[in-house]
Amino acid sequence: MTAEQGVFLFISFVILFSAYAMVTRSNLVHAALFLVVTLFGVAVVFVLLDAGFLAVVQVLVYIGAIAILMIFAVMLTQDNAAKEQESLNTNYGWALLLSALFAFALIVMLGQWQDAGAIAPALGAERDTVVELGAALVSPAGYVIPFEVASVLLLAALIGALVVARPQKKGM
Amino acid sequence: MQLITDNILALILFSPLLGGLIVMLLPSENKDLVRRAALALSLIPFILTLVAWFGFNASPEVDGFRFQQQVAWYPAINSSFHLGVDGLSLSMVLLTTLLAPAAILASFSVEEKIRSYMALFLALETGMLGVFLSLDLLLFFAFWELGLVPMYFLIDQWGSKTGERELWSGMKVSARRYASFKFMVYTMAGSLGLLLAIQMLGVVSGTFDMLALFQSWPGLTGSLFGLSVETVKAVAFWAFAIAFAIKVPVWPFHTWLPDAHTEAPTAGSMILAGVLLKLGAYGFLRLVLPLYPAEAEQYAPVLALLATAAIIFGALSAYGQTDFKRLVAYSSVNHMGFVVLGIAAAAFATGTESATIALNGAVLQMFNHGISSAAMFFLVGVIYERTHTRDLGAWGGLFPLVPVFGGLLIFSSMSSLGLPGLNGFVSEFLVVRGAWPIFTLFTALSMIGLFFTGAYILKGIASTLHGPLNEKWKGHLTDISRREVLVLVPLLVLMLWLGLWPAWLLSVINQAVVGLFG
Amino acid sequence: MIPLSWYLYLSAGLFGLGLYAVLARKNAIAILMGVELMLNAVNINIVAFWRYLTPQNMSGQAFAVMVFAVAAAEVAVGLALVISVYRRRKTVDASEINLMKW
Amino acid sequence: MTTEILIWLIPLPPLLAFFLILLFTRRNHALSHTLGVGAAFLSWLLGMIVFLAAIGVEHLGEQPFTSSVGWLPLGSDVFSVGVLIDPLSAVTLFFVAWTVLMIFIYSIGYHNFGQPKGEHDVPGLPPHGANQHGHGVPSVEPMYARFFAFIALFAFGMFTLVVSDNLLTLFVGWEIMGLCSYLLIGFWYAKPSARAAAIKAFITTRVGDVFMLLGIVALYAATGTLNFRQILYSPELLQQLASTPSVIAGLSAAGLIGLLLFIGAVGKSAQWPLHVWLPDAMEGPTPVSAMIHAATMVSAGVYMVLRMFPLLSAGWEHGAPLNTTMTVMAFIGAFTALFAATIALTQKDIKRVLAYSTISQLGYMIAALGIGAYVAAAFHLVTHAFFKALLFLGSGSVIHGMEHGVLHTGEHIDPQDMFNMGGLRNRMPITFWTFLIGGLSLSGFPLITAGFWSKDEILADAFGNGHLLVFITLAVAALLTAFYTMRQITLTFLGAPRTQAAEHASESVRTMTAPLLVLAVFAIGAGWVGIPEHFPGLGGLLPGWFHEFVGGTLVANPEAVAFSIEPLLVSVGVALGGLTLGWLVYRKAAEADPLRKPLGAIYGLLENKYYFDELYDSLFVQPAKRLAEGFSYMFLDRQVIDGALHRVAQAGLSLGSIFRNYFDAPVVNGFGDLTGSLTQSFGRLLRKVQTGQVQQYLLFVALLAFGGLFYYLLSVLQ
Amino acid sequence: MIPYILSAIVFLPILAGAVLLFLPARNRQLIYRFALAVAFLAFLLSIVVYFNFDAAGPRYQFIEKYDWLPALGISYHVGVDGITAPLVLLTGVVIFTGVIISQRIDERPREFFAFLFILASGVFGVFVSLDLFALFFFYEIAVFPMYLLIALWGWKQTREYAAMKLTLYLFIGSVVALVGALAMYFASGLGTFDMLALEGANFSAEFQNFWFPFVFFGFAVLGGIFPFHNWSPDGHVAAPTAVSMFHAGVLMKLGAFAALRVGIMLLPIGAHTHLPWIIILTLVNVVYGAFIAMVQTDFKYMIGFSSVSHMGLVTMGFATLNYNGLVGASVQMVSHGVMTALFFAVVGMVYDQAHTREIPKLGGLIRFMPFAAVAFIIAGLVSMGMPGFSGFIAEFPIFMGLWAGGYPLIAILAIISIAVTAAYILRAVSRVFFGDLPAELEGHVHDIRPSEKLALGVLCLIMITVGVYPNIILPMVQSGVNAVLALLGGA
Repeated sequence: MTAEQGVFLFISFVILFSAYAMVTRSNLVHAALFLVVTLFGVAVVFVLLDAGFLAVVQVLVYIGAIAILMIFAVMLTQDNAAKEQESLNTNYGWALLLSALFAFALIVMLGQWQDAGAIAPALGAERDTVVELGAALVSPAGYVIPFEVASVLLLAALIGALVVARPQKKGM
Repeated sequence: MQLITDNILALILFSPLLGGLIVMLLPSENKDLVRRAALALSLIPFILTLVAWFGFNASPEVDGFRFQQQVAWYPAINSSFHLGVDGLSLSMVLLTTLLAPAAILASFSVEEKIRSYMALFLALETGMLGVFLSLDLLLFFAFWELGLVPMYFLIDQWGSKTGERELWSGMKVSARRYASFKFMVYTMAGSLGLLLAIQMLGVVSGTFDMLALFQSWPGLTGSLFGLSVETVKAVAFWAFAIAFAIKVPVWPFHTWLPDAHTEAPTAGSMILAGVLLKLGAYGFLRLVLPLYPAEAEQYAPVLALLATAAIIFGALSAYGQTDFKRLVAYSSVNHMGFVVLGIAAAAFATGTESATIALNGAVLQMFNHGISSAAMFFLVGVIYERTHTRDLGAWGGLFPLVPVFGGLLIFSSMSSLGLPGLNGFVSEFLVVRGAWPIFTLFTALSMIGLFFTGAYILKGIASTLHGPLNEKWKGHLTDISRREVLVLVPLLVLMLWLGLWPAWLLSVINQAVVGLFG
Repeated sequence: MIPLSWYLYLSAGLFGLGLYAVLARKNAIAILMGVELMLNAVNINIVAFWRYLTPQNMSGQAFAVMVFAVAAAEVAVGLALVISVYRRRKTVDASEINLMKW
Repeated sequence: MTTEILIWLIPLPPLLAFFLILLFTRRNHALSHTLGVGAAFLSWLLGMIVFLAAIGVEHLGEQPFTSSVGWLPLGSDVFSVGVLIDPLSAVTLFFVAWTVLMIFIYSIGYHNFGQPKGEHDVPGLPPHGANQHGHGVPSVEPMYARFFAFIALFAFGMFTLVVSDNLLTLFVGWEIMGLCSYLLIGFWYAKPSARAAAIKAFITTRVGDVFMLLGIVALYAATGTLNFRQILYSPELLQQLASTPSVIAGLSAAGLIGLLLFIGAVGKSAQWPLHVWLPDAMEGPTPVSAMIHAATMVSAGVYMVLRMFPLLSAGWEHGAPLNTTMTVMAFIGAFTALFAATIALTQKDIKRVLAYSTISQLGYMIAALGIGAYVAAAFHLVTHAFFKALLFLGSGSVIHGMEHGVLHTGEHIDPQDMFNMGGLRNRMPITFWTFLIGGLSLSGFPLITAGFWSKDEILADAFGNGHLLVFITLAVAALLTAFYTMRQITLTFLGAPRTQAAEHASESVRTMTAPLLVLAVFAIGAGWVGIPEHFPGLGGLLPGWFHEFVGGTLVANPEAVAFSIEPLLVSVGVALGGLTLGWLVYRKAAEADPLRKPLGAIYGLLENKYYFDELYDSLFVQPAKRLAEGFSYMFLDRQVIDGALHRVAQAGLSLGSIFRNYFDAPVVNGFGDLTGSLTQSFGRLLRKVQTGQVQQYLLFVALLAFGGLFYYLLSVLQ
Repeated sequence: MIPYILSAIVFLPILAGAVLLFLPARNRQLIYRFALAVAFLAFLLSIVVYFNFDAAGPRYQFIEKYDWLPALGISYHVGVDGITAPLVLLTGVVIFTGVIISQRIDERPREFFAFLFILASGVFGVFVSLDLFALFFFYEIAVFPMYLLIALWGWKQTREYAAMKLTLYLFIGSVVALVGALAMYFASGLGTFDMLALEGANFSAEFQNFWFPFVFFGFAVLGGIFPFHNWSPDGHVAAPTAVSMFHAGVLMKLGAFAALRVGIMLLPIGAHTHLPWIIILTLVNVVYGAFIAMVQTDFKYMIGFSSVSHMGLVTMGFATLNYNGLVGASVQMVSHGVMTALFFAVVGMVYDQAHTREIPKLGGLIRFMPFAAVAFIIAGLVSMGMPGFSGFIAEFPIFMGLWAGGYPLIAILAIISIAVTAAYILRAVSRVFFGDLPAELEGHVHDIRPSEKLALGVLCLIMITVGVYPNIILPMVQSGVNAVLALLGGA
């Protein structure tokens, strides 16, 4: 069992490490690559949590789509992607203070929470979460409404993105 | 002889002041005479202290204050001239009387207005001793404030000549004036609350005698000035705490310290770091914990938080310096943070074993930091006198030119870094040990500070001694002189001795700690 | 077994980093990346809670899926905005984009 | 009793030597090294006596030699420190005493005692060599005396660490060694690279040390003592530690303490991710490298883990699934073993290769402990100490010979680059043969070498207890080890000389070669004391004395893993395979590394150590600097706090002037002014907030949003 | 008991003043010597009075009483109690040092000294007289020469304006007080102005509540109470050095003391009714005086406002109406008198040599007049209430009085002034005496004369002695205060 712990420790080390790297690297391309590593790590965490489907989605949607999109955007918006420039704005001090305090606060509060040490209940071997998820998403008893809303949202987003990003014509 | 042993404390207290007056009477032309006389006079209290030290019975059975003496002073408001020591104050007195001669010897290189310089120095010693010795609240405050004045003039008159500091909207003042002013006004403003609280105590309990107050005040109940006593006590507690916190200094009240240390003359910084900062911590131990046990316990976490901040940010800021003296100054913030952490822990869990250990550590740390920081400041002063710069970038590779100095610098740096086998480690270990079960999170966080301690110490050494030799010093740099070595020797010996055999000091401290808070 | 708290610590850290990126990075894209980090942290939390506290019903995962959708939308629009802003002002520096100044 | 007194005396001679040399005999080389070597010899003598006494005792584990004195009066009781010799410390003492003595002797020759002073030599730089009738000869080290002082102190630290009976004094020795490593790595302090390396070493290990300090403190707080016997030999105490939860949810107290202590070991023994300092430590003189890598410092980490093994493994009994701490250990150890071995493949510098091999071997030991192979780890610690010391001293001798050649020919080449060597076996035979023995031992050449037995035992353990993942990783690492060892030997000694210097290299002086021979003996023989019982053929000849003896350190002497043939075959296979492969690849190697082409990009990756240095620099060092200077000092202190103070001062002044205007001028008028100025400033204030910068708005929003949270936090804290 | 000593003290100066007018105007040396001799004599007498006062003895000592206008019940009735004895000494000190400092007066010194002595007589008279009428009489004698002294010998720019302003304030104040006094006289029905008698006449509560403000403010104006303080800074600045010393050092005490003597002691109920709100005015005095002093660039203005602030402490102490407050206030009167006298003396010396009082234009003077500098620094420490000096001894009980009287808030606010005081004193010290001398002052600045050193030395000595050994003054102050408390409690 504790091999699992080992894996978790390692992967969370990787996640935080690369996330930290993503935040601190001034070179955006590197940052994006580190982002990919982070996302992948999260996917592994999902696996550890017996949420295989989510893990797959994570890989497909995030790494496959979003991260790549990011990288494209970087390429598009930067004259030469490797250019190093001052990466932090003027009030990074406050930002650092704030976010550090925030994480600190969360951790302290977790320390206060008594059943933080809870252990995962066994997931019946016969259960197939993927099927259940699918059922839950489309069954009227489940989450079909939010599901639809989400799809509409995606559609809207798609159109919006097109409209916004369309090159300007003269006279417009 | 009988006379001496009976009034030993009074003698210890006033002999420096008298010495100062004597120095003032000497002819100012004859500088050497003035220096030697000052040194000799400053040795008197040290010897007296040794007498007291060996006459002091450290066995755990006897507790309470020794060598007490009481004279009517201000009967109109029931305040008397009441002196006495226990292990706590005695160790501090020893530190003071030990550092004073060292500092005076260190300032033999001062040339201008040497007479008033020495006189002020001796007066300063009396001021500090008074705080440690007095058992009367009013007296305590009197000496507390008196100590400021000589220091102010030492910084303002003999401080570093160069340097400017921008206040606001481009308004500039000379650095030493800024520093001395900040030091004086900040500390005075800080102790106003203390003053008020002391007056209030005096009015409420009709006496300023600590021993009496320890009995009556903590147990007091009912209501005062239309407020519940608890509220009044809480406010008074903060008044005390802030006054002492500024002196220690606890983050975020610490910004006067780097300025003052940086601008003060070498010996000034030695005393400032060596003894003056201890006054604050001593105040916490002597007054806050006994007078406000409940409040202290209630607010200890806040104190611990600030202490941790002091440890971390002190170390970080020290690491961020390019000015060697400022770096050492910030190291004081870092080290005193551990003292306060220990005190806070003890306050939070009074009576437990951890609390005792934490207090032992805190007091020991006070002593250790006194020694090592004094040594560090002195060494910085030595190199400053020779190169007239404090900029770490301006040196480099000086080791071959000043081998002895280099060795001494590394040695005392290691002591201040808390290298096991030297004094600093024992106390830091004890504090951390004591604080861990009580404030686990803060203790863990304080390790960041401990880590950066290493970083800045090495930065100091590396950019002074190591690396390729900066050619421009070749031939302009003489190694540390015999007199300067003489200043350091007692300190270094103590560092090693305390590291190898802390018991001789710790037994005295421990006995006091057990007696007071056990 | 891995206790729940480990996941929570992890996501707390991740969230903090993301927050820092959002607040402190100049580049708008970097900010979007920060948002992604925060969303992921949230997701970890959701799924972890689902797994440890309510494994019987699928609400946790379902929510996670929603978050995915939202994230996708957010990125699409966000990047589109960045691109168009870049077209107009030739910069993606958030501290120079101050159209909202009165 | 007498033995105890001797134990107390063991660390003292070097300390004495340190002070004597620094204070009095700085100027006199001969006297200084006499003092140094003499001290080392005294300690060695005492050590041997104690060792013999120790192996004479039946069941040393139950009643070891101990003695202690009160040190810190704390509250009612007294914290006491003392010495302890039990089987583990006995064997450690044995190899430490030997290696240290050898290194001391070696240093005399290495620093060219008796050679003339160099014309251009300055303290702080390695000697440039002197010019003696016409051609260059090596010149004596300018800081000769100081070197002996430092290594003496180093020895003191190590002996203290070994004989101490509690974690605190162990930590004392630990840190003193840290200091010495700093001083010695930076021995040639005028070289910026050396200075950087020294600082890097100290800081990186300090990362581990602060955690270790926490661990010690936590242990002390939890048990009220730091004495090994009191903690490690009371199973109920350990059980209780293992069962009580710690502040970090999901970890038992024992687990937390164990992890903290282990991080300390990670720093000292240069395990991933804190391994970066060790290769740079090569900046120091070679004896130092040997000292740090083989004999003392890095072993100290493993030694500490061995010491605390009962605590680390608390709650775990043989055959059961590993607990968290051990999992982490096994993982890090195995990973490091492989990781470092891969890097070692591509290094050019003869010493760096050894450095990485050290990291990898230490990984072995840690991994062994992680899977509970206590004795095997200890065994490998001992053997490794001997053959690695041998290798380092050998490499030093090689470099020395090369330098000699360089001085002779006046070539400008790096005498440490293996691709400048070749064919040295004829020029320096003793060095060659001893080095060969060391190399074979390192790569675990079957049956004769010590390395084989210890490695084999680890692999057998991993296999026997079914930790296949670990087993495979270690096996692969072993293969690589054998490979790069052979690569090194081939490039250095075999084939034809690649440079003038290599041709004119000369055998080192006797003070250097003698230690090599002595160590070579151990590199072979040290293994025979630990041949498993049931080993076919050899098993009977020499009983597995080591196992019995060291196993006795634990309360329950762990039974040796049953003999099985697969791991044996594997270890033999990888060893021989690696060696032959290495020879095949490199026997015709020219200037360029034949692996470069086939490996391609990976080669670059390995050559640059997976870019860990660059990564750490940009991820930790630079941000730390920024945090320190920009945030903590400039922003917090200068801007926020001092700013606030100045505001107060300003406010006071303006208050005064406001009063004044208010009273000097007619009331209404003054009032008008006041209100006017007030409204203005208020407006200005508001305008500041409205910058139109998104992130600033965000900041405000976040501040407000989290205000409540922080409030809650504070209430929680109180 | 030495007979007639008080009369001697009171009339010696005025007689000497008369004699002075007959001395040859040319012979400055003679005039100065004579004045000095007289001042010294007065000083000696005051010392005699001080040290012969028996703290354990009766409340009033050295009593003399003669009928004056028996028809109106006016009598010449003098005596000192524990509160006035130190004040008499203070007056003696100030007149002595003041004369020494005035040696530099070169325009019509004869008249100057004459008026100065008249002023002195008035002050002595007020302190010792136990008869209400006599008190007013001497009060006017003390106030009127002030006009001439400032208007004739003052600082050219503002002397007329300042003199006029000052005189108006004070006369109006005294008139208001006089009305109150007459009211008392008639209401008591005892037909006497003798205050000891009037203390016995227990006036009705309404009467006291109505008349107390008149009397109190009437005198307190001279004590510089807010909002009637404006005259004092202008007056100090305009006045010549010795007069400033006298004015700030003694005259303002006159006001405070009279307010206590006539207002509080004769109308205790009124005091109890009104002081709780009056104390707020005194608070304003303390704090805002300090703040304004901080922003002054004129050396003398700074000192002027500082004494406004410190006098606020005196009245505040009286207003607490309890033991600690009164003790503190009484000591503060002496302490501040000495301190501010020294301040003005040094300022005068600086001005005489540098011919400017602009703080930014000064600097580095300590190298030329070290003694004056050190004296000024000591006075500065006193004024920032540094322990070991008289200021601490005085201020500490005042604050205790505030606590005991149940004004914690006032105490907290008032204490701010200490920090502010420290700020401006340090600023002045380091700007004026430290740093380096401005070019235009080169060669203009010399050390001060031995006699002046003597004067400063005496003042410093008093401040330090009181600070280190408060018992030298406390017992008698206590005795006086206890008497006052008896009256208050009796009411």
